[in-house]
Amino acid sequence: METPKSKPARPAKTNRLGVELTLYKGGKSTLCAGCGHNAISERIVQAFFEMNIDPYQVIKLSGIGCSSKSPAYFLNASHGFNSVHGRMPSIATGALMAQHNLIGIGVSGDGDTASIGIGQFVHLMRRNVPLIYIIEDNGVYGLTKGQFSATADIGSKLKTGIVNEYPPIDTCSLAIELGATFVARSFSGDRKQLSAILKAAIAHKGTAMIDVISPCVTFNDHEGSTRSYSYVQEHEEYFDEVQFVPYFDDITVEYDPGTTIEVTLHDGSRVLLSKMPEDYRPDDRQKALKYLMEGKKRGELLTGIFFVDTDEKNLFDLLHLPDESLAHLPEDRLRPEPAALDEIMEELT
Amino acid sequence: METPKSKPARPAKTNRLGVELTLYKGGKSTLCAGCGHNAISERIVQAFFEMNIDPYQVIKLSGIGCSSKSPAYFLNASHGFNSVHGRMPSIATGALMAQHNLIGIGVSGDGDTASIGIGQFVHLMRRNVPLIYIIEDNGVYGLTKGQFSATADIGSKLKTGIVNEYPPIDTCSLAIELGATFVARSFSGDRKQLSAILKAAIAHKGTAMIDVISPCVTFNDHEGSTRSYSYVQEHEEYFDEVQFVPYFDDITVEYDPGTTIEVTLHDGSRVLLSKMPEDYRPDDRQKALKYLMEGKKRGELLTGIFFVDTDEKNLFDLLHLPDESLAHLPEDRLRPEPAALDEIMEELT
Amino acid sequence: MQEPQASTGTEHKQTGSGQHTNDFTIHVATVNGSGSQSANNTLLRAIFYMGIPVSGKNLFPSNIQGMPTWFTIRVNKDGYIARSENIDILVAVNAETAHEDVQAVRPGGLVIYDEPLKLDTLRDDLTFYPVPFKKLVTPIVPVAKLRKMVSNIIYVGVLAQLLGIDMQEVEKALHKQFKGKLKAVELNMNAAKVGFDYAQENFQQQKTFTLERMDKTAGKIIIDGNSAGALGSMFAGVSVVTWYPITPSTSVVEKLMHYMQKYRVDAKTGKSTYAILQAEDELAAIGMVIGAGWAGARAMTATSGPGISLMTEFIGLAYFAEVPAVLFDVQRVGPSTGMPTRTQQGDILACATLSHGDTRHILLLPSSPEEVFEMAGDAFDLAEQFQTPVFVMSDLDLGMNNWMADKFSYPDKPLNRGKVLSAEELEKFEDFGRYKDEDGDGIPYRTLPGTKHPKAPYFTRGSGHNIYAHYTEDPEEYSVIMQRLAKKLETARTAVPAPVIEEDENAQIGIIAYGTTHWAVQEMRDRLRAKGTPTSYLRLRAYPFSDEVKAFIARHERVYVIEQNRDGQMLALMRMEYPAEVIARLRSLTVYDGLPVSADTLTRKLEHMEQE
Amino acid sequence: MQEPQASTGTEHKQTGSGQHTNDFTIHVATVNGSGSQSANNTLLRAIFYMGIPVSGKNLFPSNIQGMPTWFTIRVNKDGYIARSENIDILVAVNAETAHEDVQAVRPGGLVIYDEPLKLDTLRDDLTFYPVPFKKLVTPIVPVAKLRKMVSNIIYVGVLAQLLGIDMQEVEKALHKQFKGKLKAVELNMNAAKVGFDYAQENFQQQKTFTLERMDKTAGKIIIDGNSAGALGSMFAGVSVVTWYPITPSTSVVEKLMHYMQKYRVDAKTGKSTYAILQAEDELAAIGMVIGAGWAGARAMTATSGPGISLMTEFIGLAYFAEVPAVLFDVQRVGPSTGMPTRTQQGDILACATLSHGDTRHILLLPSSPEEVFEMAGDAFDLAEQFQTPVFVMSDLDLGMNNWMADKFSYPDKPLNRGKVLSAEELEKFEDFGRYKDEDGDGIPYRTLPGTKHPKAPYFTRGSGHNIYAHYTEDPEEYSVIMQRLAKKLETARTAVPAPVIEEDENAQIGIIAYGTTHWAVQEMRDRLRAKGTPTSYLRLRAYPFSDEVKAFIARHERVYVIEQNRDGQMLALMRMEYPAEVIARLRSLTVYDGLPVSADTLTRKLEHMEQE
Ligand SMILES: Cc1ncc(C[n+]2csc(CCOP(=O)(O)OP(=O)(O)O)c2C)c(N)n1
Ligand SMILES: Cc1ncc(C[n+]2csc(CCOP(=O)(O)OP(=O)(O)O)c2C)c(N)n1
Ligand code: SF4
Ligand code: SF4
Ligand SMILES: [Mg+2]
Ligand SMILES: [Mg+2]
Repeated sequence: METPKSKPARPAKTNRLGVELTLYKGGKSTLCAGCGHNAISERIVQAFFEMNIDPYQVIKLSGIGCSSKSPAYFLNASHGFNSVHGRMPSIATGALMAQHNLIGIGVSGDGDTASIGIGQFVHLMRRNVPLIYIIEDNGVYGLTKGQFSATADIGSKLKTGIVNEYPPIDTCSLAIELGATFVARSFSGDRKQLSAILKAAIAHKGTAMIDVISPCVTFNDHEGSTRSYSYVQEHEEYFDEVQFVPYFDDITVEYDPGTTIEVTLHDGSRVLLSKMPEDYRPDDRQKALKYLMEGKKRGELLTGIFFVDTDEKNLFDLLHLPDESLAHLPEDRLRPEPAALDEIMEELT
Repeated sequence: METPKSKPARPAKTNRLGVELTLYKGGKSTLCAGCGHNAISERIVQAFFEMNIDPYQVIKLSGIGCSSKSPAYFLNASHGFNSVHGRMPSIATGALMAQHNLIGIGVSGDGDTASIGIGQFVHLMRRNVPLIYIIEDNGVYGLTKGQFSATADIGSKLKTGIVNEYPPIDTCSLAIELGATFVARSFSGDRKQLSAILKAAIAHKGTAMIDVISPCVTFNDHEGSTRSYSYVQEHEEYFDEVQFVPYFDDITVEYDPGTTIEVTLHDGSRVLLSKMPEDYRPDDRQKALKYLMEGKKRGELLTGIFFVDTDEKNLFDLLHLPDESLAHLPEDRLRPEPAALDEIMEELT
Repeated sequence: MQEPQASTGTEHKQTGSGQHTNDFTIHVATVNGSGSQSANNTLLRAIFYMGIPVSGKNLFPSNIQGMPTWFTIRVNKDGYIARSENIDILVAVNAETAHEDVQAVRPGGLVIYDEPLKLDTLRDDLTFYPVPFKKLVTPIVPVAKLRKMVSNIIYVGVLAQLLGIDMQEVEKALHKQFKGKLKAVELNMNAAKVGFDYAQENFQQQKTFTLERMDKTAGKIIIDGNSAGALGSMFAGVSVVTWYPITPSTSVVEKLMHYMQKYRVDAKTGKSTYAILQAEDELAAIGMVIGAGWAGARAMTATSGPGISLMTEFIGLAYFAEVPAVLFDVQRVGPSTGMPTRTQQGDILACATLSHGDTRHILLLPSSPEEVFEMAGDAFDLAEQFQTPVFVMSDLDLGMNNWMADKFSYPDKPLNRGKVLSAEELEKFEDFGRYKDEDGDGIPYRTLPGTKHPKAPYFTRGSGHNIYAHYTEDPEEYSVIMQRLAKKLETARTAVPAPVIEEDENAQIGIIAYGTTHWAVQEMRDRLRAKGTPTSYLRLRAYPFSDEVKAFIARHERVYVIEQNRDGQMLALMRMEYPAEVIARLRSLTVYDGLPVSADTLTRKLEHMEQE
Repeated sequence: MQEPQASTGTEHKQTGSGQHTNDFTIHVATVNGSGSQSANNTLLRAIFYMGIPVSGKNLFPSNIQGMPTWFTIRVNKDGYIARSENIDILVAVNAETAHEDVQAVRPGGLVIYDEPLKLDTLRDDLTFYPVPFKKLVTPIVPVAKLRKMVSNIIYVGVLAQLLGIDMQEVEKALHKQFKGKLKAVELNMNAAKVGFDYAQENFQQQKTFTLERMDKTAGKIIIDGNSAGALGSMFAGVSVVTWYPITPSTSVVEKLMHYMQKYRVDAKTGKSTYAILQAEDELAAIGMVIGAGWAGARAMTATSGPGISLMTEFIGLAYFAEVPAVLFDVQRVGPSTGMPTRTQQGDILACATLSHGDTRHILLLPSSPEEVFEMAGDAFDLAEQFQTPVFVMSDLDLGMNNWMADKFSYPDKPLNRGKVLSAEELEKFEDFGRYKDEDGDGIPYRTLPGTKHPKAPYFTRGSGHNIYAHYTEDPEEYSVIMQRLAKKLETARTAVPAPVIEEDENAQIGIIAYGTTHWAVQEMRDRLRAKGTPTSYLRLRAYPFSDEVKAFIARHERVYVIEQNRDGQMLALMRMEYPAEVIARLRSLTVYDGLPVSADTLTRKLEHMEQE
């Protein structure tokens, strides 16, 4: 067999960094067999591996819930913080303020985000904190055994027969409305789309909000639920088709500029969007909201990337952070000189 | 002078209920002279008086802030609850669950609502709790001396020179997006419009969210602020013209059904909307959002009623509350008979 | 390699002693989410139906499916129901933990196990009973999906045969378990019979552990504390319930929903006499309770540690603005998220003093389902009487485990709605003040929204206010309110449930305990008495403490305060208020590893401390 | 009707005694938002420049503009700076409160008042000085809008003339006040002169209250505690600050923003060496601090009571997951919203035990701006050293009032970043465990995110974990962590700032106090000593208590624990841990009405308790 010239042979299971796949993996999952969350963990492992991200340079964060356990099941070589229910955004914001050179990935649940956590979610979206924010969205509280969360659709039914009557929070619409700079929805069962979106999120240096529909096989996978595998499979519609071209792949992709939009992300990677509505542009908030609402009216579950804007400043730009992380600044840059104290004391006499 | 036939003469300063205006008034305001909040209090006094609402049947609620003090300055004859910062929605929801026959009016600030209180706000909007929810919106925290709140516009400047760089939360868009059934914006300086909107809100039996731009003369009324009186006066545009016709006024109002929309509210009062965009219907969420976003892009501060839907069930419908308030149910309706306990005990043996 | 053991009940060297009739423990090791819960409850109930005192404790992981779970049934003719540390009989069907599980059985014990696990070579001082569950279940359950569920019932049959459980009682228990769904009963009864028959055919009868009918459970029920709390609240006339799910409190409200739907909906109009609302979080849940309590409804929430922490700010408001509120804190292991499926009495200090500033709250301390039921009633009465938050301090052990209990008594007092003034009553007050101490007991009068009287309306606030509910920053006016609040809590000492005292004339040692610790304490006291060390005992039932508590301590040379937390939290509350000579007698004995406390541990610890 | 009094300083019957040189109080009654603050600060500073010890306390309402405000300046040659209850000289320019204000002046006092108020007929034991402010200000301030502001400075001039303040010092003070803005200085100096001249022309010179130069303020500064905290934090190398505004803590961060902008931005790159972010609420603020602390930054927040309550859940997480965090709690009057502009020491118990489950936290207790500055440094060191939240317990009196202080000393120790392991250092550990007690002091080693070593990464959690930071529900593994956490706090006793002890050999009485109570205690002790009752004094500076505290108590027959809260919160913490014989000596003396405590009150209360 022939090896292509430009690529040197590597031992199996390491990436371009030379890091083995095992470092991207996590512990054995304790979630239910078949839980959507496990599929998402697998995609995360794959995306970070294939994007050649040093796992030691990643922090993974979560709140509380079955979903929030999942960071234990990916990226074993990354520091992680399983915080409290609904408040992961603040932990993530703080941790990244301290070490803004790290890549942050936060995993939340729909209860963790849309019920108890909606306040921190709203303000995270406004600040454009560079963070991949994943909602593992099953419409229920898995860990407390299946009550409705605030993303449950009107009319969706619990096993107990209780029917939801309150309007669901559409986390994508909300994120777009609030100023998020990367907003997408996917499905835990859609390997290809989810991988592409995750990679694009890794390449984006701002808040990347991904709502991943992730069925709860134990409490919300029955007839009458709008989050069951079968319901989702029947109702999912691609809003657009997402193709990801990493910055390190020197390939030219052929596409029709009339029907495909190319967005260059912060690290030089590109995302190609096609098959979306004609007049749509990925940085048009109003249109994105319109299509989301219309899709919902038609009973469709739209997935894909709805919004990307790579021009907005992120939180760390606004804070004028230095090149090094704040956590690593040496004492002489943290503590002003004695002369400074003298000057201040003089002012106060 | 002649008295009209149908109306018996009444002593001045009482309304149709025979209640004196003084019972609708509040204590002496301790807010700054010229504060927008005071003007809103005056409109509230007027609206409840003119709508002939028994003040003993009203509860007034608030969080914490200059704005949240204002219930002390209207409706002296109503019970009131000045709660904690950002959490008035839950207090209001609970109080009205206990006594759903009362009329609830909640006053909040933009900090109280959009910063610390955004979580409870979001969920209040979803539940359609019959409550008039007023945001006295000045873009700053008045009571803590003028820091930005989350409704401050990008580019708006504090006296200290600090410029806001985070996207503002548009409470009206958010409320519409989340399922609120009555959404409006007004200006503390606009007596006529604010009065009409307040009366319509009183007539509406669901969450009536009114964002009232209410300049803070002490901390946010300067050059460079987008919440100063002069800025608001220059940028305010009527989204629609609001005319209110109370149910007890047996008058016929002439209007052109081509350009005016009539909405009949729960108590039989009507609100007439005119001069709005042609294709607009007051119960079309998507359009309302679109116009709000477009207005914002044009730099306009749109005011008026953006959304009304009188068909949605409110929280108390969904809870199947009885005619009497829960707080007043007698013991024999609260405590099941001994036979019930016997039956349950039998099941457990 | 040993020969595969014939399925005869391989008896090894017996080191355990003699016969155990109606006095042993069965330990079932399975995985959660596998349906073993119904098998275990059926087993428990069948023994209960034989008139034998029995208790069950479930040790489960904070996860939904597939992780190790243990259920321990304690059969005890003397009625001891605390956790026992002995494992006499093991049912081992979880491969993952089976080896460790076998090690924990006491010498002479029995092991029923899933045949493929081949556990019988592990120890030679136990009797092993291999059961080929899979083989047995397949023929009787055609639907493959159901097999896992039903297969657990087989061990119930095996145990019935081995221990002497009447299969009629098993059937009765299945009827109860499956609420009369005949198909399910039949299917499961079949499985039980298969187990029974298999054991009869293949195992030698053993005589060490046997069950014999008694009459000690007549008129009793089996119930968990959370259900008892739900029932107590319903019969206390609760009308507004707002909550946010959290283990182990969730079932308080879920049971309440169940019962209220049945007993609190007007048959004619279809209208409810209550509102139950799942809030977006605990801050909202307690906010709604306070709003509803202020407006005159009996309102409650149920939560656990993290929820309590989130309610901190609002509880301070309710204390200072004097609004009734009832909270069930079903305690789990802290701090922080801690161990959500383990038990502890770790929120005592937090709840008694919750919020910044000078605050102090009423706690009720139930030990049994009967008491949760009663104290739910007390809680609503006290909350309205004292216009303040009242905490019912349950715990996971009490709340989620199955307890044998006396049938609950129908409340013998009318609801006490406290000092609420109607428009007519207001007339009688010359100088009414919402926050005035009219009666010298520190408890003011209140009015509800909607009261049509010029004196009725007031503006409730968490900021400084005077006796007329007006805003104040006046040092004197503020102090008057604070002093009255302190006095109100003093008054509460005489109104809260009194401690239960069992005094032994000869005792030098006093014991103070509360909540679920009670059951192990009772057992320990009997053991100590048998060994010649009599003890007196005071079981606390509320905070603030009534005068009897101090008097009890003063009567004993040394008093052990036994509780399930690290820092001796109840002891800390006593230390805060008692004179030095009383404190001098107090000693702290704590167990806080998350397991329900056992008499073994307590006795050992106390004896050790006695020797120090 | 009386004749309008000629403006000569109407002297009435003198009942006050003798002459008061450099020893009296000036009480200025105005409305807030009227600019009186600059006048009062100018006055304070001018006296300070004369070398005379002086202190100022602002009593302001929780409102922005138009409500009564009082500013009290105490001049005291002996350096007493606690609030004095006497009012010797009143400046009455607020019509609303003027009559009451006059009643509060002590006999023989002086009253400078706004002429139209006609106060001089109210009492005949005071000397009245009517000043026609409006008339005087109009000619010198052409812009009507500015007049209100400037008119206040006139009373500074009047007082300067009456009391003997050097006008050059007034000018110097104005320069400081207006930060060298010459126009403002000129305008105000003019106004001061007008007042001075008016007094000179119209009033008789009085001799009762006079100022004479001293040299007691050389090398001293005037500063509020919040500014001191900001400076302390900056020099402690804080790099992440997140907060939510709340009175009286707001200025901690606002001052920090001011100083950091100046001293922590790289002149070359324009980049900051810090991040300050206004969070959406206190839950987010503390969450960000914890995230940043975990990731290795020195992170802090500043808040007050309601914010503390909201942080409860997160503080439990930081305790259990062992994450450094620094919190400034600038205490105001609780419970709930309480009195936001009044002072108290009411959060001690809440902060020491904040959150559900068994938790315990380190508190630092500064008494002075110098100490806030130092303790800010200690707080960051201790937080990182002990990997836990540390609370700096300031209060409104300390935080927002102007205090005379020694110049702050530049820190003499390098930052102590605690046990943080680099990749290289990790190599040396055979069996590294994030939560393992390697050194026997209860303090584990930690690694920061981004550390490139296979042993470095761990998954931090608030749920049960073992020494390797793995999830656990194991009773034993859980207990090991809990016991180590308790041990860690024991270790902290020896590392926190030691108490300051002033022992009097002849004293039978011991006194324990902390924070701002200190200043009134000092004054009281001098008075008691003068009356023949010597006392010993221990000033607490931290919780947990070091051993000296117990020893001090044991040395004294009775020990008064003096604090500004209702429930004796610090005493409660002592009672929780001390043996009975130590507790027997403790007595609680509390003052909690929201005013800074005075020596008058303390002395009266203590003498009263001594007689009981
Ligand atoms: C403050 C607090 N309240 C409640 C809980 C209990 N709780 C744990 S997980 C959870 C909901 C989880 O739902 P979701 O975020 O949708 O995650 P899922 O389990 O469905 O993946 C709740 C209510 C908690 N841990 N903390
Ligand atoms: C929990 C809590 N955090 C902070 C505060 C301090 N605080 C009081 S009012 C306020 C902001 C008020 O702003 P807004 O709601 O806009 O009202 P405004 O004063 O502008 O009318 C803040 C932060 C508080 N009272 N409680
Ligand atoms: S309960 Fe639902 S969400 Fe939780 S692990 Fe199981 S399937 Fe997943
Ligand atoms: S500070 Fe602003 S918001 Fe507050 S009372 Fe004054 S003008 Fe109104
Ligand atoms: Mg979920
Ligand atoms: Mg505001």
